[in-house]
Amino acid sequence: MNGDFPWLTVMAALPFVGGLVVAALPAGKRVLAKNTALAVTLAELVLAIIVTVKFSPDGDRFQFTESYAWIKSFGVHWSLGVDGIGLVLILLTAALMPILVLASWHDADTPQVSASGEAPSGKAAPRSTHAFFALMLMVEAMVVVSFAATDIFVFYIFFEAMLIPMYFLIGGFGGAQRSYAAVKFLLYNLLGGLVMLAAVVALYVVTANHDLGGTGQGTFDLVRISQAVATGELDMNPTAEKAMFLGFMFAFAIKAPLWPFHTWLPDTMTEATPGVAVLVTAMVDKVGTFAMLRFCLEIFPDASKTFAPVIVTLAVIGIIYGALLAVGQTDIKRLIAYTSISHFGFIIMGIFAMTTQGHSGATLYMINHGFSTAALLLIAGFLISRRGSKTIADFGGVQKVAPVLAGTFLVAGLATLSLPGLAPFVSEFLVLVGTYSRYEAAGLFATVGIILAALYVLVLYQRTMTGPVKAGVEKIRDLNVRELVVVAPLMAVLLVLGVYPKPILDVVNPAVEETMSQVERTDPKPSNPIVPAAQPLAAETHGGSK
Amino acid sequence: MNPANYLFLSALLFTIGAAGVLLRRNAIVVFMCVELMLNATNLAFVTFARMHGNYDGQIIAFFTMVVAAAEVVVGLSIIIAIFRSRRTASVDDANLMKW
Amino acid sequence: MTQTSVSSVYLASTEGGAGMHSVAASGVFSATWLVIGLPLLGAAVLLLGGRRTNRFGHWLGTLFALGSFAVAAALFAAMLGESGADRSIDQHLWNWVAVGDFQAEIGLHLDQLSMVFVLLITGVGSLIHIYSIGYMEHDENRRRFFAYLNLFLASMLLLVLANNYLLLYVGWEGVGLASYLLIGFWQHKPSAATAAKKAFIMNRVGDFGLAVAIFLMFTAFGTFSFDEVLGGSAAASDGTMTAIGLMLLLAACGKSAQFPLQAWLGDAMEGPTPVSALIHAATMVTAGVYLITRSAEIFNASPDAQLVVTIVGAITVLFGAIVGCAKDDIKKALAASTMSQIGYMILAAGLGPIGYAFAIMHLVTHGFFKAGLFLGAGSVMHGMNDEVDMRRYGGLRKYMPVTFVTFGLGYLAIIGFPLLSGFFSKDKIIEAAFAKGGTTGYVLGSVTLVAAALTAYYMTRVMLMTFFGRERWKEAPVGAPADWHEPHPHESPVSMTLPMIVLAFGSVFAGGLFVLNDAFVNWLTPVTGFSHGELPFSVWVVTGMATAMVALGVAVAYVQYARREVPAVAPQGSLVTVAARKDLYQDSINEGLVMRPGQYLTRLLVWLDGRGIDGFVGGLAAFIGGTSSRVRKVQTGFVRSYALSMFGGTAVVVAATLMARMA
Amino acid sequence: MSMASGGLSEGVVLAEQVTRTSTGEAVQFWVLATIAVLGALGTVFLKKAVHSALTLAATMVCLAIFYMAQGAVFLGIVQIVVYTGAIMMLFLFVLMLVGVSSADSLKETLRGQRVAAVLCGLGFGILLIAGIANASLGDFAGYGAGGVSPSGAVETDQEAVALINQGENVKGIAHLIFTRYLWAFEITSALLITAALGAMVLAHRERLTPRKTQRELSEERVRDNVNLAPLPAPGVYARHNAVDIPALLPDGSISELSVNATLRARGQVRDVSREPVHQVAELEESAEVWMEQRGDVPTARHEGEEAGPEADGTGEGAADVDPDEAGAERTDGDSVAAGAGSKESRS
Repeated sequence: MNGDFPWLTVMAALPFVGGLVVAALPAGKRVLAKNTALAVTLAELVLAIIVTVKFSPDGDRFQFTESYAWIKSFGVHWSLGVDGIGLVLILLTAALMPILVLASWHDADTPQVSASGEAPSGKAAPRSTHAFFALMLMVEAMVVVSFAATDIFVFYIFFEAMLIPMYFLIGGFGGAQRSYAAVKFLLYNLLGGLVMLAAVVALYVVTANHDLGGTGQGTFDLVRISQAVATGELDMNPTAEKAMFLGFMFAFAIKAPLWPFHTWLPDTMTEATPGVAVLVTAMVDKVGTFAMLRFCLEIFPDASKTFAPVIVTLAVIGIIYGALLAVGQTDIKRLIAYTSISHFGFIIMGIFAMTTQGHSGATLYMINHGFSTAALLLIAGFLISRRGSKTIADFGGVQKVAPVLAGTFLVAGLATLSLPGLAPFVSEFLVLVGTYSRYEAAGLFATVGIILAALYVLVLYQRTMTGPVKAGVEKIRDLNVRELVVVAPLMAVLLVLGVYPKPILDVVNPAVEETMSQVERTDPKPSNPIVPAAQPLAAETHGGSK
Repeated sequence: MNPANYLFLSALLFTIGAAGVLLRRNAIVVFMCVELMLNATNLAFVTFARMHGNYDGQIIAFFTMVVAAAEVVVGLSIIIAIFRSRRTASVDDANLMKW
Repeated sequence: MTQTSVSSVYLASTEGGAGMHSVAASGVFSATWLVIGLPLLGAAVLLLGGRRTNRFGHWLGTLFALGSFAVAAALFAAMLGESGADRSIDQHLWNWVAVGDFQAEIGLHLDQLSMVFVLLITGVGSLIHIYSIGYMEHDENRRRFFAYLNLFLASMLLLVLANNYLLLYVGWEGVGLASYLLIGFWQHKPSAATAAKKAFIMNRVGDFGLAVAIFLMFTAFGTFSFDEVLGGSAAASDGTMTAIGLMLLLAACGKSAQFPLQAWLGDAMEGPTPVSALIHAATMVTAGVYLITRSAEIFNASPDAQLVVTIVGAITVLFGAIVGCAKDDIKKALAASTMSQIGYMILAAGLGPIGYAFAIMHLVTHGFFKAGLFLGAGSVMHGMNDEVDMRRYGGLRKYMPVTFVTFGLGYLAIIGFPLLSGFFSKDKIIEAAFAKGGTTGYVLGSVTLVAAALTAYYMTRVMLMTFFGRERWKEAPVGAPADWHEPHPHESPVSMTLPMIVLAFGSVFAGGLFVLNDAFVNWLTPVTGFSHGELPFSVWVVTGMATAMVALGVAVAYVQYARREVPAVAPQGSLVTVAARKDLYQDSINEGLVMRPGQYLTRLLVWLDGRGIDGFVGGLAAFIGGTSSRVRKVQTGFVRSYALSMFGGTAVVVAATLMARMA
Repeated sequence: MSMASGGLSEGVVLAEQVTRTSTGEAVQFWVLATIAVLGALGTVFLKKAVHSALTLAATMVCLAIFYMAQGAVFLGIVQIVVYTGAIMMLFLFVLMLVGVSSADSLKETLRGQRVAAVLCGLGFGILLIAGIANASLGDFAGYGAGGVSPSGAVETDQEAVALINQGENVKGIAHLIFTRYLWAFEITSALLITAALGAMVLAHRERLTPRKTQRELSEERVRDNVNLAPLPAPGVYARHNAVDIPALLPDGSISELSVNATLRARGQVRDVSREPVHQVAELEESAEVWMEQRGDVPTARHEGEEAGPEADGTGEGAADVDPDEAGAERTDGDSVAAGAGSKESRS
């Protein structure tokens, strides 16, 4: 159906090779480096669109599959393949990267703030721009592989390897405390990754004990393992299953981040450049939530069900906690970071509610949160770079001097608070409905989050954009053409997906059904179903019948 | 006499060599003690070879000697280099690489 | 006892009525989406067009509003041509969200109830657009203002035209957004920005209710489209229906500024006056009444929820009226009046089928006269240098005759002057309240009567203080700024007076037209159902009592404000007056119960996050760092020490091996 | 050596499986083991590094004999040639470079090191010996003709087994090295080359300044204006030309400059300032004796040259004055010698 062309490997290789090329360009050719990076990301976007078009939602679960033996002695394969969930996340990544490259256009050209907070002086290192964009491309490549890997070992490698370019991106570019943030990011995530490694090894041993790989070997093949789990061929010891689940979950909970493993995120996002911060929240962190859905639920359905109430509780705490802390922040980027913690709570809650709505909503939420946070952070970044301060109190009345900036910021903010008509609403509502139908109390508490979301967004907007024009704000310029090009597609996507999320949902839903059947969960049935049993398809057709 | 006595001798020599490494400060003497330890193990290897009635142990001992020769050459060069710059051959004086 | 009989009457009478058997849109009705589309397009063009559209933006916006009204009128005409179930039309636009059982469509539902709202919204909305052309003439952001007005109309229209609760929710929040943008239109004023934020957030509390109601519907019925939920409501358990009803009520409270979520309404007066008119007459606050009326079947199935609705309505009626009596700010007095009037409607809606139609009728008449009153107030402010303090008005009738007359007619309508709009609609609500029967009926009836008297009192007060008496604006106020100059009251331009005149006609005649042959009630009955309650006494007794109460209120006000001199500075006042001036301490209560604890909680959490969670992480790092900086002292640099430890280790390994072998 | 050859022959003879060796080997073992242990102890405890090296060499020779006794003839030879012959000599060379005379102080400077080392050593040794004693060593297969299949035969090539059975030690080892262990053997060549290069790199001293040309040196000397002329050559009156004998200055004192600085630093300057005076006197005495024997009249020369009487006077007076003169010279010379440390070197 898809021919034998290794689309996914090409998609993984393109940014990687592009990154190498950018890094190898002659020093001083900053503009060339940027243009190359932009071209690579655009080419990647084209590839992603081609793959999306060629993907058939009604076809096999995993498509564009390819598998090459890699490490024979313990059955590692370079296996890639996407289902609907992975596909839309890859599309998100590919769509955001050109925007990020454009948004970060000048971020690496100027020398970075020194650790003591002194204003930078002199010129930036001759290859800093090259390094910045090359690292961004490397991260893209790794994120794509993570979303496409159907081999647990391959996933693990890229899940962890992502930390390396991220470390340099955070530590090399950004605020005065960036190296603290980078070390914190690295250690935190490394800890999670190592715990996961133990679980990965244990899983291999378990599969070897059940002879899943043949000839006494184990396997890392996700499809094989999940089949074996579903058919009962792989009946794990419940204790072992729980332990392995926790091992995987720990890594993902840190990456996602789930309360109380979140404290690295505010530091990282505050110190990193806006582009890198978006990279962290919109893509890298999504690998964590994606992996919960893909690995935790598929491989350990029973343990997932056992721990679901605990994780949902933590997620709800995260929702409220993140929102309350966002209200209390004095730093714009830190505030946005805490909103992300709140939003990740929603995503994780949706995943572990284990309802169709929860899963589809969570997947959609990953996409929408990617776009909305990107918009919010990038515009905030434009604002901060103009004023030279990220303290909320330094702003005020920006709306007066830069109406377009303020307007787009408001739209991004409204998307963040899930205003209906904008994309995040659909996903948030799905998650809430999905959660409520299984865990009523959790659904109710999480819904309080929408009130708090209004509070933190509007408080931020009020303090920065409205009121009399503050000293230092009056010289802020409105968005320039490059920045408009950055913001416009984000706004468009937020609007379109808000009223017409069908294309995404059509792709995601079949994959979600698969996951649901894997965890052997069905949606709770309504207590008083309106649709009689004789008309099971009424839901499909009732719109059109009128 | 039981041929195992060779092994006891080997153990004894090894221990003496090790004690020498710990006790002496002159780098050259320390080195000699290391050689003594190597020799002790060689003796054990040879004895084991005899025990099993094949030559593999002897081969290992032979390689040990080759490695020891290489090691001595490099090690003594290092001692000389250190001596040249610091005018001492005491291992205690080269103690800068610490916390 | 009475309640059950009433609901059984309802059930009998609405058989086939409220079941929402509707037909697909065709012919004229296929243009239903245009009603929403036009103002939405207007908003989009004006917002995206930027400065290029500055020159003609206000005309464009008005044009789109009028176009929407024209389509609505055509729809109305077409609907008059239909009969029975054919008047209920569904238009499916596209499938929105489809996940498992969760099927949401973008679909419109036009029936008699929505039609009333569509006409009110587009009609009054268009008038306010026209009015704003003149009112906002000197504002540099007039184009943006019109964009927001269009957005407001579009959202409100979506709210009343949606065919499911989720889409209604979209309109619901859209209205919240538009009100946020408009209340905070003068963003440079911190008070405006704060008021806008307050409105949005209190609305969000209501939205929480609506969201939870939708969750409940979904878990109970697996759907949230009107026809399925309302059709199936009788089958569900009482508890579920009560819960849904209460959540819907919470939503209505937020949007309609009912107790206890009423606090935002007064502050919302920070917005330009046309916005106030729009919020109070045509959009926004009426949404709550619409929601309850639309969900009639749900409330009918849950008497408990209905009771709570009436209680909330009754409290708000009195609350608004009391506050209205003490306000010196003309807009805030009118705002309090709105709150009280909406209370009437909510109360009526809570009465069940006896009251739904009257609630809507009062809503429409109120739409006319309250819009007229606000526009009049705007006209007064326009002529008075944006002065809002009524104590700095007086004797303006000579200077602004048109405003005086239109405002006066609106005044007469709202107090329920016989044969004017308000007389009919309010009287019906009072009747219905008594008709509820039992103690409840008496209590509710009494409340509405008292409120009628209070309404007469505070409106007379407004009228007298503004248009009669001494011309207090000629004296400089105490502590006036140095550049204070005497205002020169003048009549407003035609673009402003024209809408006021039109609305005055509505205020005068609408009520009479509606009660003619019970036209309005008959029109709505297929949707809301209708039952005649049984009054404990004659209809004329109620009318008489109501008129008497109105007369009493007017008389007291006349004695206080026409016979006596109105002081230019508010006197100390009694304890009640002070409390009413402070909105019965609503803000203090909110601050004390919600805001301050919330702030403390937030601060505590910020502290906890830094010191607690991150402190733990940092502490762990510091512990490891400290330990290793101690342990590293083991690295003495003496190679013999290292050799010793290696040797010791070897000895231990040998010992362990031996032990293992021995064991 | 005789014992070694005896042991060797016996080792080879040991064809059958044994748990006990021949008496000859036992005697040889006990004797040589004692020497080996003493040598090892000497290596550790002797104060001078040279002595340590020598005792270690003795131990190694003993081990070589043990190897041969156990049938490892090739290894025994290699042990002597490579270890004792090459490596130990390398040690000695390095000792010479570093300084033979410097004896270590055996005083321990690290606190607790000595006690801990001894404890560890004792513990380790006891454990090890206990372990060996405890191990089930089984029978010794031994080598040699007789067709007894060695226990490791499965792992060894047929040919090697045959060689072992024939007692062909060198051939057997050669066979293994060039078949089974060929790769490892090749690697060792790389190792040795690397080690040689490494040693060169480590021992090499990089010149920090450019080498001075002769011209520069001479210019420098002129500029410094010290010792402008060539340094005085050593030796006295053409009677001594050894480098350690300083030249004498006109006043009879020695010239430091005439002796190599290294010798001066070591105090190895031989002061002969006293000798020439003494010897001149002797010479003159013998000359007089000789002339008296010839019967020549010195006066003829006296008459011919004005210096004659003076010479006579000197000659005559020399015997008188000699003791005084010599005494004065001696004290003078002593003081100089003491200064240069020549006294020690002479003793």
